[in-house]
Amino acid sequence: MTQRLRARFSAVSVFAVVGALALGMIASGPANAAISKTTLVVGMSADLDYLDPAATMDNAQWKITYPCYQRLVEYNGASTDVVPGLASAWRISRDHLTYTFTIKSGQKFSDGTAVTAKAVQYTFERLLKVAKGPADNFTAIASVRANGLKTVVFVLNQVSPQFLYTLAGNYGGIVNPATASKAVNGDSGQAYLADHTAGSGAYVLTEWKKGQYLKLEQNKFYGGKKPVLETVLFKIVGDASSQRLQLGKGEIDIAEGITSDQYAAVAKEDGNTVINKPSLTVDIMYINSGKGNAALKNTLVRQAISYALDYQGIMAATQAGNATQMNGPIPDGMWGQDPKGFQYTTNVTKAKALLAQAGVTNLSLDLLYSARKSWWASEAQLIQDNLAKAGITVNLKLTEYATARKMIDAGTFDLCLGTWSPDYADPSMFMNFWFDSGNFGLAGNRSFYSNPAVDKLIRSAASITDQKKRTALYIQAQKIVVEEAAYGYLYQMNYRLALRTDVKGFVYNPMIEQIYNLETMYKA
Amino acid sequence: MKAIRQLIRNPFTRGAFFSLCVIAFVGIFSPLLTPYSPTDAKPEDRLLPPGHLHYFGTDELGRDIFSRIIAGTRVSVGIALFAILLSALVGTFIGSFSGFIGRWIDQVIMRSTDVLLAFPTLVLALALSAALGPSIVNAALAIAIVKLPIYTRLARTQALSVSHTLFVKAAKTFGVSSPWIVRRHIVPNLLTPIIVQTSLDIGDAILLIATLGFLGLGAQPPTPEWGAMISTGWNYLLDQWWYPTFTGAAIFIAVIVFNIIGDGIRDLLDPKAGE
Amino acid sequence: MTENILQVSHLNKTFHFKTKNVKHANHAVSDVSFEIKQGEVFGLVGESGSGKSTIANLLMNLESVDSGQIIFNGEIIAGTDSKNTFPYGDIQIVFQDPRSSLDPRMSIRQIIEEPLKFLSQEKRSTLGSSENILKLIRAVGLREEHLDRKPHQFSGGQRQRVAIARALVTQPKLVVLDEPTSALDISVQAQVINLLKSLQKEFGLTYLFISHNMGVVKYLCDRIGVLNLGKLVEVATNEEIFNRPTHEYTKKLLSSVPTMFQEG
Amino acid sequence: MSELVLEIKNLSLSFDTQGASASILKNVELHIGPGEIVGLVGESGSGKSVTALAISKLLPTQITKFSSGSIVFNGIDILASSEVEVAKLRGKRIGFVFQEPMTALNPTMTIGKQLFHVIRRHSELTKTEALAKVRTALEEVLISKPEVVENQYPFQLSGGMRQRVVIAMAMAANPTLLIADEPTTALDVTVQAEILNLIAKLAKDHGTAVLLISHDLGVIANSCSRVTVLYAGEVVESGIVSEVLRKPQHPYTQALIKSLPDIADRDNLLETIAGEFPDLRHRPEGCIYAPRCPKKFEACEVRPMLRIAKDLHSVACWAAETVEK
Amino acid sequence: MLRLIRARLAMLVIVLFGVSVITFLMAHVLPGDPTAALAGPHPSQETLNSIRSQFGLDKPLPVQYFKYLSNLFHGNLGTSIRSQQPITQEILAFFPATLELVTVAFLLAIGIGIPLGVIAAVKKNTFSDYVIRLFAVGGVSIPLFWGGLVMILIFYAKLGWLPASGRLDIELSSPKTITGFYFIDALFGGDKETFINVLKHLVMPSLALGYVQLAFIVRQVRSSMLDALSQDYYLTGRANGLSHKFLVVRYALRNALIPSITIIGLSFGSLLGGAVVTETVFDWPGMGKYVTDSILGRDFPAIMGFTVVIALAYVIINLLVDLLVYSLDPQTRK
Repeated sequence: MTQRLRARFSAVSVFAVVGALALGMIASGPANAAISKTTLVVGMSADLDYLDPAATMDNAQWKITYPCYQRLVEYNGASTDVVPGLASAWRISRDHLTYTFTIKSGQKFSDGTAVTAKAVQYTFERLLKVAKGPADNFTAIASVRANGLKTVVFVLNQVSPQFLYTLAGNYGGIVNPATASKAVNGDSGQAYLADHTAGSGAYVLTEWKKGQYLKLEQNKFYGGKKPVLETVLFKIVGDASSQRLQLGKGEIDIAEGITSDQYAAVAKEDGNTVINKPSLTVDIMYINSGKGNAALKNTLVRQAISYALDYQGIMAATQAGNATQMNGPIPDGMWGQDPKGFQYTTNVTKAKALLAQAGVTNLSLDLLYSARKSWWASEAQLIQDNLAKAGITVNLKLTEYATARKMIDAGTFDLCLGTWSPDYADPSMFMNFWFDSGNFGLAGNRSFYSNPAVDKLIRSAASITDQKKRTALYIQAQKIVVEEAAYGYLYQMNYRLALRTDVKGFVYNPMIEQIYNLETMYKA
Repeated sequence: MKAIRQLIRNPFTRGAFFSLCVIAFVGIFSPLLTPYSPTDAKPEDRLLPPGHLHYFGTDELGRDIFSRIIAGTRVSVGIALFAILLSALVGTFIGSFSGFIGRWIDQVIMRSTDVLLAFPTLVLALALSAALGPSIVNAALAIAIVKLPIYTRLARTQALSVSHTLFVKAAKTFGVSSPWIVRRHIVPNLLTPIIVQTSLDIGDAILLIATLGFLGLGAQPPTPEWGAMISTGWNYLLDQWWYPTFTGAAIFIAVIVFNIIGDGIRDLLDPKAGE
Repeated sequence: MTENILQVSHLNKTFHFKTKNVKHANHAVSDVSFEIKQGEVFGLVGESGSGKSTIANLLMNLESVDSGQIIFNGEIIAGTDSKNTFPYGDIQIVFQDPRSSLDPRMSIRQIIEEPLKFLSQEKRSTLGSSENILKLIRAVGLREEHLDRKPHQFSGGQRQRVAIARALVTQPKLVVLDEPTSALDISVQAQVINLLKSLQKEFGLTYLFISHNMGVVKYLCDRIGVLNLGKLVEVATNEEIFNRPTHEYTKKLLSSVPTMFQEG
Repeated sequence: MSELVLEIKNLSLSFDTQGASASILKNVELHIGPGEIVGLVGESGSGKSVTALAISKLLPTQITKFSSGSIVFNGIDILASSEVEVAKLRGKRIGFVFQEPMTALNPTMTIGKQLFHVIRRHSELTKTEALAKVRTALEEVLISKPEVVENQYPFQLSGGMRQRVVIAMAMAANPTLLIADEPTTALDVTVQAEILNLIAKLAKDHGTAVLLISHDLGVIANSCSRVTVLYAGEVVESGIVSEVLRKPQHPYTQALIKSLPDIADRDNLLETIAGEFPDLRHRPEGCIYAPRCPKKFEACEVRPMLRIAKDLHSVACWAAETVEK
Repeated sequence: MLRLIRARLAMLVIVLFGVSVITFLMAHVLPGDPTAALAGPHPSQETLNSIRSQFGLDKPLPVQYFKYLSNLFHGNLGTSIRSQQPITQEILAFFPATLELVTVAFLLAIGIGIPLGVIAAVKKNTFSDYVIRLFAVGGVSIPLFWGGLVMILIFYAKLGWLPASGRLDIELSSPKTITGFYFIDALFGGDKETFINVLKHLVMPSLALGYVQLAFIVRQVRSSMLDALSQDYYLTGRANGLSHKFLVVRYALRNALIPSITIIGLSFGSLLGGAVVTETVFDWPGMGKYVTDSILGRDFPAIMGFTVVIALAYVIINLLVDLLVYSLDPQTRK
């Protein structure tokens, strides 16, 4: 009796030891299998939300949908120009209000049905009905009509120089009209398209293990050239260090989550390489001259702030130097930029003098930022430090993204950090969004900056199509907004991506950052 | 005093007790002990390895990590203490009234603690500090609320047993009021288990604060809070090992010291665990 | 000769509880009647579960009466027609276990003064005067310097002295002694019994003495009531109970007590 | 005279805790013959229970220090025996009954199982036989419905019933010696009488020697043939019950008996013992009772030996009338 | 027993109601709303309003709450704002992962913690006691996010023994869902490679999480054991000659487990949602990460759904604990 008991007791205590041993034995085998040459694994930092091209406005999700859908027009390699995509050709009416596209033949959706003009009409009508973020880009559309199987006609209600470019954006992806049957509760199939793709692109989303990975496989009916990569896995690896370790072991081919300071070290490691290219993304500070601290209405104060910032220090600390200081709102590489535009330099004495001139003392400002960008914490602390030297107290307000966005929209902040990248290659993306007094809040003018002269200049620039005339108008406007220090023009970032050296064919296009040209990529 | 003497007698708690004294010393005199300003950025000195100028190296903004850890002692440990003491104080009063008065008040309070306990600690703390807005005081409040049901229940159980003692029964025969009984008899007599629980919880609170900081909900930068420091620092583990390592070690030491002391106090005061 | 200080008539108390969904009723006290005269020591004896302590609780207003009446000093203080006012201070109690009847966190002075806290201002100042407290602490055989100590610094017998002082501080008309010596050693028990006896003589106190110890009851009580299972089976004078018990239970109880000098 | 079941000679022990040492027993002498019921009486702190536990070596080993003496049980030197050897005696040759029947039984195991384990431990019985033995063991302690009781848990039984079960366990292996440590203190008088009768009956039926520990002189007087009186860890008096209780020789025994209210005259106060119980951490050199003794004289500064007194019992007092040896 | 279940069901109603009200209020006093984060980089006011009304966020709070309750009554937890998916479906995707992780961690902690607690109690104040307690206290003292990473560095990066993230290598297809527990499903599936791979993925996260629980369990068991060992029945058993080991296991441990189970059991409930950090460090696709993202993204329906499910789990665990105590402690059966 007691012996049996003793046996039972020792069984309990031995359980752990045996278990640990067993696990240890399992553990001693090799940890990971090699990835095949036709499979690409991308490590991303977070899971995605939803993929409906009519709803999503986030480049992170676009990297899934972009290769799964085709657009009427496409960006041409690394350039910001557009070339025929699904549309083999298009015609623009003289008044720039009617666009007629001819659909390329032989293109098929992933279910094998042909891409028709009707599908284009369905896509855009649906997008406008869903009325989410993407619809904001197509407010110019008055109507879209399929004319037979191959022709589709867009009628605009105003001249929109960027219209063609917006069609190349992710939201221009043509959706299979068959998805209409998936609609529930009048959601136009949003729930279905949130975790499915239904396009004519080279790939199809075949599996989405929430929190683990998304799997793309080739669209069997794809009308273009058959891609090399059979399978593309987007694997969620939340921690930057883990991503780096997994990249080093070849467990992932691309690591999106490498932090700024790690790139240099990653590039030096065997088998890894880092792409480092100028981008059109800028990092700026909103200076709330409309609804913020009253002192910020004074141009001298805003100038003082701009002189107080240590641009080189900020770029060194946040981008490890992989950035260029801005000389105005429009970044280098985008037409309309003023190459001779004024650039603020760090000059604390001048900053102090300007403040004295403005008669402002003991200025205390709140600096809003979120954890959305990993470098903002450093940036905010440096700005706090910089402005302190000029005699301005800065209180840091780290706020969650959702809250920060709401506060930006309402204008309840003094200073705020933000990034901006163009949706299409047109300077209006910067000038009209940032400075039009009709665009306060999230819509674009986040400094709540208002200057009737600037309004007039940028509005007329946006209503004409002559690039030369527009450039002239924008340069004129830029001189004013730089002079008046409407924003803190910090820097234009470099796009950096860590990948295995055997990943070939990746083309970086600044207009579709974070998106991979999977159709033409391969592993050597 | 006697308690301290007994604490040091045990080899298990002796080391912890002296470490605690060091932590207290560092916490109280931190402004005098930091060789550099813990908050002034110096981008040109960023990410320097440990050396004779910077014992623990520098961080991504060129701040001295040693100074930040020293200054962080006051923040992390102080706030944890504040949160737990607040929770213990409020919980003791709610719990003792609940236990002594009983009836529907007790029911309501106990069901409320049921509800609070049904939330996972960290998630509740997370949601609360998100709701209150990110600041170290709000994080402390969130932790205090999260820990509240524990103290309420503990105090209630104790109050129930104290209220069945003869001395409370005697007091009732004198016609004294309920608040008097709670204040003069019940609360003083349930201090011992509350103190034990408090000492065990402080370590946990330090970790919670650090975890909230790690998730971006604790102290606002540039406050040198350990959790926030690790949150930034752990991305540097592979190339700048010193950054997260020293900070992590600081948390570990502080928490283990409080835990061992808590265990020791519990052994001393809790007759069940002791002799 | 003397009037009744306490009159208990047809007292009933039933406790209800539920196990396995079956309701049980424990008739802790059923139809108990007795009276205590001014200056007398009345004993209540019985074994566990006999209802002794429940009667003490009812008298002290710690439990409510189901039916029946308690008339104290001419006032109905509990039960039918009671005015729901309790004469705090006029009835005091000493409990069995001096280890738990004194709050370990209070000083002896605080303990002794506590019963005065909620009495009228006038009573508080006269009874709570330091001479009074000193007189009392000496009367129970303790010294002035003991006042500032805590209960744990005292032996069991000394603690019971403190409990007695606390009971007497309000100059009560009736003192309920609920097994005051059961937890004490024989030699200490003798001291406490002596103290109770001399205090009674000195202050002309009236005691309700509850005990299961027949020897102590025999020594201290003038009249004795025997309780069995909530019923008062016999009430008689000391002499009658011990020499001519009438009820069977009383006889059984007496015969069960091991006495020192019986043969066998 | 047949060989003694238990003989304790000159036993002294102390409890050493963190720097402090308290002398708990000093030169204790005790012996029990076969079938004899011996009482051990004293107030709390007198060392009654410690003596009992020492016999079975159940005192906490880390703090207990034996400084002199021997305990011989049936010819076995307990103090010199190993834990394993003593463990073999426990329950088999030495039965134990404790004061609190409320807590002395495992609350989460049925009565039958607990008895079963004890029976199996001390016998070579098969499972079925052992189960049958559980029945008879319960019948032995006069439990009327053993088949019901064996499936019950301790909390379902009254105090008296539980104490019967504890006795059944102690007697299960038919031990030579039964140690009953205040077996009836927690019980009502009527139940106490039943339990004491039961112990006496079992001892008689099985010829078991009993050490009955109590603070109640009445219990001792009724149940024992001989008695040993302990005061502060020392034997002050011992002998035939009737002699010791009727003609106590030691001032402490005398005072103890006189302080009982049972026999006192209602018109006078009880006799009491002056002073307080001694601090065992500083045991005085001389007579342990001297500080409280009314008969104290110079000789008391020397510790008195246990000597044979006038009425043929031993007493440790210089003032007692003793018979020269 | 039925009464116990009935009482727990009543508790479930109270807890669920309380939890839903608190969560709802808390979720809605959170500053910010999900639309601003979802509407794209530069939405117009019209778009923001349109999205807000699509999610019903423009209605008064009580209306929103009662709508929620009525949906809940029909077993519908609503639709996530962030992912547009039914919350029930999302929770079904994330919950088993957490449950698997927590259960394995918990079993490890219990399997190691109870024997250690018993040994520490039996050998109180000896060297073994100190070592065990020090080892255990280390678990609650190491910041998980730090310790986890160090583990990854050693066992993944340096030694290459164990995978660093996820539940399964992504090249392997996940086992057919039967229980949602991968290691059970893989066992049923009969694929040895998958099974071993699943176990490998479990090792680090469950050890890390289990170690945290260990101190708690050791402390609790040690204390209850000391209590049990000081009880009279232990002494009675010794006096009756029962062996020390027998008494420790059959007498003391059983009695010590009764108070321990209640306390340890409740901690399991808390772990369910509290594995946030472990899940973050080891990229474990579970509820902890899900709810953190939901809170930070102001995904009200998801937060509500999560808390309701956890509250449900809490009550169920409570019930299981009660039943366990019921089976161990005869006194609860009277």
